[in-house]
Amino acid sequence: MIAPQIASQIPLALSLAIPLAGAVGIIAARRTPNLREAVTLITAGLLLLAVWSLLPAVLAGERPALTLVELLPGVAIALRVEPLGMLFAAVATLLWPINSLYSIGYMRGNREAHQTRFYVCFAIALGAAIGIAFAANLLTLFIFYEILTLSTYPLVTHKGSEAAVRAGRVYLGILIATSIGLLLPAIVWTWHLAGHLDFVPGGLIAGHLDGPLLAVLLGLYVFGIGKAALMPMHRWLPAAMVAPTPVSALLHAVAVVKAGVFTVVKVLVYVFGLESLQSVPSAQWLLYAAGFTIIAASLIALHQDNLKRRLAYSTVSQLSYVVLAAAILAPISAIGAALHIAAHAFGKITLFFAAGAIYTAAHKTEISQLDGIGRRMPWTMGAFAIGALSMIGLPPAAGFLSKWYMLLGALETEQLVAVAVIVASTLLNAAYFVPIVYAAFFRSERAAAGEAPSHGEAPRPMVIALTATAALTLLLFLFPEVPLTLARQLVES
Amino acid sequence: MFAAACLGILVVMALALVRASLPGNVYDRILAINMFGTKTVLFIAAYGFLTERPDFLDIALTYALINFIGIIAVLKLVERVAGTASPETDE
Amino acid sequence: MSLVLDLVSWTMLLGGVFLGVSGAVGLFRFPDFYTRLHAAGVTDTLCAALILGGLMVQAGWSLVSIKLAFILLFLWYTSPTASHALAKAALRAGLGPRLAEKENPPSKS
Amino acid sequence: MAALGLYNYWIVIFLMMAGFYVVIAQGNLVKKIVGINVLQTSVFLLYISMGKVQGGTAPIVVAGATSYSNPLPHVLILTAIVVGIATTALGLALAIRIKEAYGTVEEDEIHAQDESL
Amino acid sequence: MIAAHLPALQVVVPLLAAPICLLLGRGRWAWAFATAVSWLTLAIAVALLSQIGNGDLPGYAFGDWPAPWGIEYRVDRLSAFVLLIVSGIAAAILPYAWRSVAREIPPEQQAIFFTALLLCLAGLLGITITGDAFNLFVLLEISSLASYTLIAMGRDRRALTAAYQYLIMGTIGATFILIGVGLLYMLTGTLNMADLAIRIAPLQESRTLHTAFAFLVVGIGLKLALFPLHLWLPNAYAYAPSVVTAFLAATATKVALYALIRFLYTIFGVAFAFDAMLTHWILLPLSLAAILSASLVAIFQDDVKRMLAYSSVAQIGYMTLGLALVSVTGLTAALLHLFNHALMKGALFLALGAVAYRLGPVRLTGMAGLGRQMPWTLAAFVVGGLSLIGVPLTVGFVSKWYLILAAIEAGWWPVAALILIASLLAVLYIWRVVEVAYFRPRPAGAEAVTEVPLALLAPTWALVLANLYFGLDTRLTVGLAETAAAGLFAGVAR
Amino acid sequence: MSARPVLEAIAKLLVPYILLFGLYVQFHGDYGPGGGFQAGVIFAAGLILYALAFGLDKAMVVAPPALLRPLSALGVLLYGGVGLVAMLNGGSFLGYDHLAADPIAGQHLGVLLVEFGVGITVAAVMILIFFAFVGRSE
Amino acid sequence: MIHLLWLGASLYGFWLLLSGHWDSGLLLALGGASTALVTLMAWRMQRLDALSFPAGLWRRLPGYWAWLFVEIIKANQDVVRRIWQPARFPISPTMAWLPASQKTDLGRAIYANSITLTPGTVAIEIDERGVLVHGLSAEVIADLRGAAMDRRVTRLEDGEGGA
Amino acid sequence: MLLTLLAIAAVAVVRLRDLFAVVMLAGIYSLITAAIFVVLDAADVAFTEAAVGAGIATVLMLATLALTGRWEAKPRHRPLLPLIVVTITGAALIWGTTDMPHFADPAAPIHQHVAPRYIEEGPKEVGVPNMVTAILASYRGYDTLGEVIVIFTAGVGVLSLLGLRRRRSSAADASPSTPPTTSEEPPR
Ligand code: NA
Ligand code: NA
Repeated sequence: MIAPQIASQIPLALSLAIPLAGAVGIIAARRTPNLREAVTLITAGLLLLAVWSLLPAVLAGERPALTLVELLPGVAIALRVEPLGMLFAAVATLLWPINSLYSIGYMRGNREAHQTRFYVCFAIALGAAIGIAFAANLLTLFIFYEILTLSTYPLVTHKGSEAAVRAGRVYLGILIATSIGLLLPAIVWTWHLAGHLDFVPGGLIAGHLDGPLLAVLLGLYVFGIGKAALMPMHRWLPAAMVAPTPVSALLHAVAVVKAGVFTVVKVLVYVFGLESLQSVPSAQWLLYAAGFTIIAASLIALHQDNLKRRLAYSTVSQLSYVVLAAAILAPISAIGAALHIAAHAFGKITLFFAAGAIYTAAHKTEISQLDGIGRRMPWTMGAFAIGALSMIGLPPAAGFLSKWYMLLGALETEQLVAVAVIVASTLLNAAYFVPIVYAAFFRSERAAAGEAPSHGEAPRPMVIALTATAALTLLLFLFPEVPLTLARQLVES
Repeated sequence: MFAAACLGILVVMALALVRASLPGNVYDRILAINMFGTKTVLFIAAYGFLTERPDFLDIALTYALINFIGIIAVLKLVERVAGTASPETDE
Repeated sequence: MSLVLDLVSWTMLLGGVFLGVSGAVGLFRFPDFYTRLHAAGVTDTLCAALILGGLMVQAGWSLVSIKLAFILLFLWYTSPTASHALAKAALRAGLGPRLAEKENPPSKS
Repeated sequence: MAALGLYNYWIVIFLMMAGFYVVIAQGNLVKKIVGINVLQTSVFLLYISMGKVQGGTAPIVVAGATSYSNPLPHVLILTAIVVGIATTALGLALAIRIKEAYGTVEEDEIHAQDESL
Repeated sequence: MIAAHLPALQVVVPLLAAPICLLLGRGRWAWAFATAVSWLTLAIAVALLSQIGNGDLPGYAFGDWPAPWGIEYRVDRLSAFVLLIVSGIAAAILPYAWRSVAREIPPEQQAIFFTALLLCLAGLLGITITGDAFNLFVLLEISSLASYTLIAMGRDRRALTAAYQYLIMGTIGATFILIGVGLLYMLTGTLNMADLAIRIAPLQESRTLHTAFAFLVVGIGLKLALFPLHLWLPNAYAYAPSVVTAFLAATATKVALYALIRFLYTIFGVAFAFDAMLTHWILLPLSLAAILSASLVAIFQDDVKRMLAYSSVAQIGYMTLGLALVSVTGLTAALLHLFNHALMKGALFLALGAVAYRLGPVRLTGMAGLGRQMPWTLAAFVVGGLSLIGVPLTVGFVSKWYLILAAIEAGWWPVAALILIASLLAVLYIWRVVEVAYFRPRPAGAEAVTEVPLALLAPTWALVLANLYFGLDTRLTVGLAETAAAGLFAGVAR
Repeated sequence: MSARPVLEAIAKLLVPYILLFGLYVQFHGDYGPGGGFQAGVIFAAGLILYALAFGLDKAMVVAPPALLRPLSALGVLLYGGVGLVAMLNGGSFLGYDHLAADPIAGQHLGVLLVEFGVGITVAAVMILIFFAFVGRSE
Repeated sequence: MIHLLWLGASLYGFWLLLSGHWDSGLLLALGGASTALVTLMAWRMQRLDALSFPAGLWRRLPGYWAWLFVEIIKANQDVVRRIWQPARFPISPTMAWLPASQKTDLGRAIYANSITLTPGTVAIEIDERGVLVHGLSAEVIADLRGAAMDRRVTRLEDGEGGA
Repeated sequence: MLLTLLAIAAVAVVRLRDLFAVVMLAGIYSLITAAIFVVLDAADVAFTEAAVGAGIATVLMLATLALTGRWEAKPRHRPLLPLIVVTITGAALIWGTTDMPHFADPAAPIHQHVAPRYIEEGPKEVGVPNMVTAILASYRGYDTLGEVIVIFTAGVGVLSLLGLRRRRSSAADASPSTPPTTSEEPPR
């Protein structure tokens, strides 16, 4: 029986080792850009293989595990693959090669500086995301969570301008402050209550704590996980919009915010346990907080003219769907939450890729400048439209699926507030996405004085990448078996 | 008797000390302090007899020595320090 | 015999103390530094001699007496040296004596 | 009676505090060292007072003595005196170097110079 | 045969090596000799630690005079632990001193420098190992006088005023300790710590004992730089030579804390120190004030060494906070942080010393763009900084973990929160350096700087790796700290 | 003619006796008040008097710093050496009983040597410190 | 050399008188060693200064002391009177240069110290021209002008009458 | 009586601003203390205090004053905080004395434990009539080694700070400084 366990441990270990090795390799190849980029792509590919090779076993019900080191009694750095983590890791590793391809086009197209640092940090960030996905306990999760924060800081401040540095401070300030100030005490408290930190199906602290204190602990966790961008901890996300587009893609789709909501769901499911939360009325506040964030962020998004900022507030709002779905506390809505992690990832990365492509090809950043651009950049704006559909939650995009499950859960548990939020926000989503698509395809171009628009599509790698992610959005809607299975395992276990 | 002598010497010491503590010029102080020192020597010697421990005389001898060296050092260095004016005169 | 010695020694001790007190009083009574110097330095010598002598009489012919003698000798060597150095330093520092009459100006010609 | 038995200690405490006051209240670096000396010397006095035994004599064997004062405080204070002079020497040496570097040994003036940097 | 004498040799070796070091005269030889001695000292500490595996060692009686009459050395888990820290830091720092001292100390003073360093080391080791209250005072003064000398050797003239200020406050502290020890002796007739513990027990109501206690705590508090008695520390650390800063920051206050623990737990006993004297109610606010105020002040320092010095004041607050929690966990946290902070501050100050080796006095602005030019040095600084913040995988995490746990155990939620807020402040001041060094370009016209020699990097990284190693493998430190803490609480440590 | 004839004459006369008195105090500490520390200070005081009377330069010829520096270390080493020898002879550090066949003789020898070590270091250091202070001011 | 031998002998005598432990071989030996050390140092000092002690000085000194002691007692009486009864015995501070006939520094030093030892007079300066003396009263200065002390000191110095 | 003298000297030290006088009075303070030590049977300590406190320390302080100047500046602010600190400290000590064994009480615990062996066995065990020497050099010989090291450390420290002046080639050091012209006392 030992053999299969070791067999699954090897890819598990590799999925941490590959990004690290990739980072080292990128540094080693820093003198020759072609080789460097090749290393990035190879690393991304290998990681994809390693992580996805775990998928069959997980689907079959196995839970590969690996303990790296035991820090303190009951506190180890250990990995354990469970369905939700598998889903997150699968999505992230799937998007990395695409994002890398896109990055290469973007970085070269815009002649960015510090490219080596960029790719190295990217690789480390991916490794950290995998670590978060596979963390077997809160401490391991916390460590990789912090590594992710630190490794993405140089990406956020990549431009090195004063504005970038200021944004970087906000980014780091909020994420570090919340994680150390709220999340860490929550973890220590948990350890104090339970004597260990391992994720346990049914809830690590189930039975150790109830009443208002439970709500307090919940608050520490949910607000402590700043990456989930629940208001008022969301400010870092719009601030980070100064970063290059591939970074935004990384933040919004591949790793960072996903890591945030993933952690929230994981904590709700494995630390508190949905059932034990249901028994505590005061834990209900989370639902309202998430609902408020969804609506408020959508309203703000409506008023943004800057495309990336609008996308950013859209993300804030969409993330809270995940939180909301989990906070409904019905198993079926938890499935929705898990699905939405994947759905939003594919949709939002498409949108960002499109925004970046517009910037690279047309040097446009504002929505009001986009009239008629769909005709010059049909692939880009087509993909954008698909992404927007997913955000709104319309078929045939993946977003529909996850919202559907959420709605089912809300109805099942008679959470009318949740129902109302979902419906209202869907309208709002439509209100801020549809006009963009409309303008791009159906308005005529407005030529600025003395400047004849002459651009076409963005560089080839970028277009390929955004087409691929748009396709994935559709594919996820059409073939949702794998994520659905994983999500079901999550609530059944 | 030794006690009376000790007491008498103490009185002298006290007077000298008071003189040294009063405002006045530095040489008067040195003078008083020198007197205090020699009287201390005598006090120790007499006190040794009072308590029947005449081996204290080594201490008395040391006092005399230290007193002398102290005064010489004071004078040697007062030459140099006397030159530094009082801050009040500067103002 | 011992009574005689005691009497002698006591007289000497008392005399010594008296001289000491006199010197101390002189410190207060005399008008300027140089005259006070006479009061102090002078009584130092005989005062010490009387007190230590009185003790010597008590100790008789012994090593203790010899040590007392050493102390006295030492004081007699050092005391005037100190007084002299003190006066010299005072004069050099510009502390002028208050004189009854100018017989011979203190400043070097 | 209690007051009488402790009177000595009270004077010693007064002296200690006089020295302590000089150390912490005076701005002249040399005078502070003097204060430390007074403080420490008074502490020595406290120790030696503890060692005194009524009717005892100096702890050196002598014919006819029946009771000696406690020699241990004496030993401790011998060591403490040495520590004291060591500190004094080092403190004064520092004061000299500070005077050479700043041209003053007054705390306020030194602070003023450092802050104007 | 040697094994039985190890407790004595632990101190006597560096103590007697110091005059030999002075005799050697030449800086190079003095360095080589001092380094060899420091390694030998570390070997002795390790040997003592391994001897202790089977329980406390018997006391070592100097001059063959049995305990209350003669002076004895006592090695238990706690003292062996601290001996290991002090000698380990010395052994790491002396190799570093080769290049650093050559740069910062004039040649004719180098032998004196190493002599003083050995004296300081011997004094600190002695304080740790001695079982005699007065002997502690003597050794404290040896280490203090040597520290004043070492600090005054800094190149900035403010080193002189810093040393002077330290001398004054240190001497007041030592005098208070002297008063305290004197009163204890007056009450009990003994100076031996174990004997004192026994004889103090029935005197709980004595006002004299209370006074002695107060003087000892304040006196040690001065040496410990316990807020608000810390005023000497920032300048002393900021202007001392690099090696000295690293050595003192990593050891001196730790040993003072050790002394405080000794007096509170071993001599006075938990019941008296906390239940009767309520020491924790004094320590608690002071510790929190130290942690917060010093961290805040650190953020606004432009001189990086001063910044770390203020951080030290804050870190001392963490340690005393551990004591103030009055629990086995709290004490464990204090002991852990005692060890861990030595490693992190040692590493940080060595890294900073390496920067100073190239740049001279280290201003924040002067570090712009250094991340590329001195990658190894700055990486060391970053890891040390992470440790200071308390990031997992570093030692800093381990001690903070226990500290927060102790606060939660005691139900003191606000305290736990304050600890974390202070950690955030640490993030801020460490981050300022990181941002400048890595994300600012080297100013135009600034001289090109290259990485420092291996002789400086290797010791720095040795400490950095220790930060990581003991952050991962906590068996030794947590094990020792927990058993020592439990022992102290049970009152059976000695 | 000397500028300070009185002081010089008196110093010249007294200094040898002061030095000898210091040594007397050194070696009679067993019997009466005194010992290495007091002796060292008195010995140093003698030389300080000499320096005050004749100047620092001459004093530095009589007691060369090049000699005092190693002496200050040697006193410590003598003290520690006695301790180590006792240790090598089977006692603990400073266990004088083991310095001679007869414990009392061993104690006596130990105390004598150790006090001598104290005296050497104290005298050497005190003179050095004085030289350093006065040297700075001249 | 002879002088050093004398010095050594007197130093050893000093040791014996201080010690009193004449039965302890160890202390006698240590005394010898100490004397040797101090004599060695005295020899080093000897080479540095110009002072020399006239050979016959020690022989003639006791007689001089006896005379001086009487002078001191007389003078003490005078000063004490002036302290306690200033009305009857007023002071009249006086300062004067007096000639000094001594040839050596040592002689002048003895003269100066004798003046100072004698109550009512203090020697302030001493150089080639003589001695600057401060007197408590004009009388004591006048007494000194009689030069009895000057002659005695000079005789002490060289064994002859002196000027 | 002697304690009263001490108090006079202490007050003078606090109040005077002529550092020269302060230093001399501090020397006197030591000397009086030493005399008290004699009265309290601490002959060895008196010996040392006189030689060190009154002798060496005073000489060093004077040598320092020669360089740093004689007058202390006028205090600029009211020393309120120091006064409070001193008062509290003093009060704590006074409070502590109220439970103290009385002065010179032979039954005090300090005389019951440890010390008797030094007094009774010391002369036999160590063979030295002076018990202070016996304890100093033998029973607590290790402390004394520490004491020597302390002195050694101070020597090392002072040398590092002040160094030693190179000897001048000409051995003439006889010239006293020129007579200064400034007045002796600060005008009141
Ligand atoms: Na006269
Ligand atoms: Na002695």
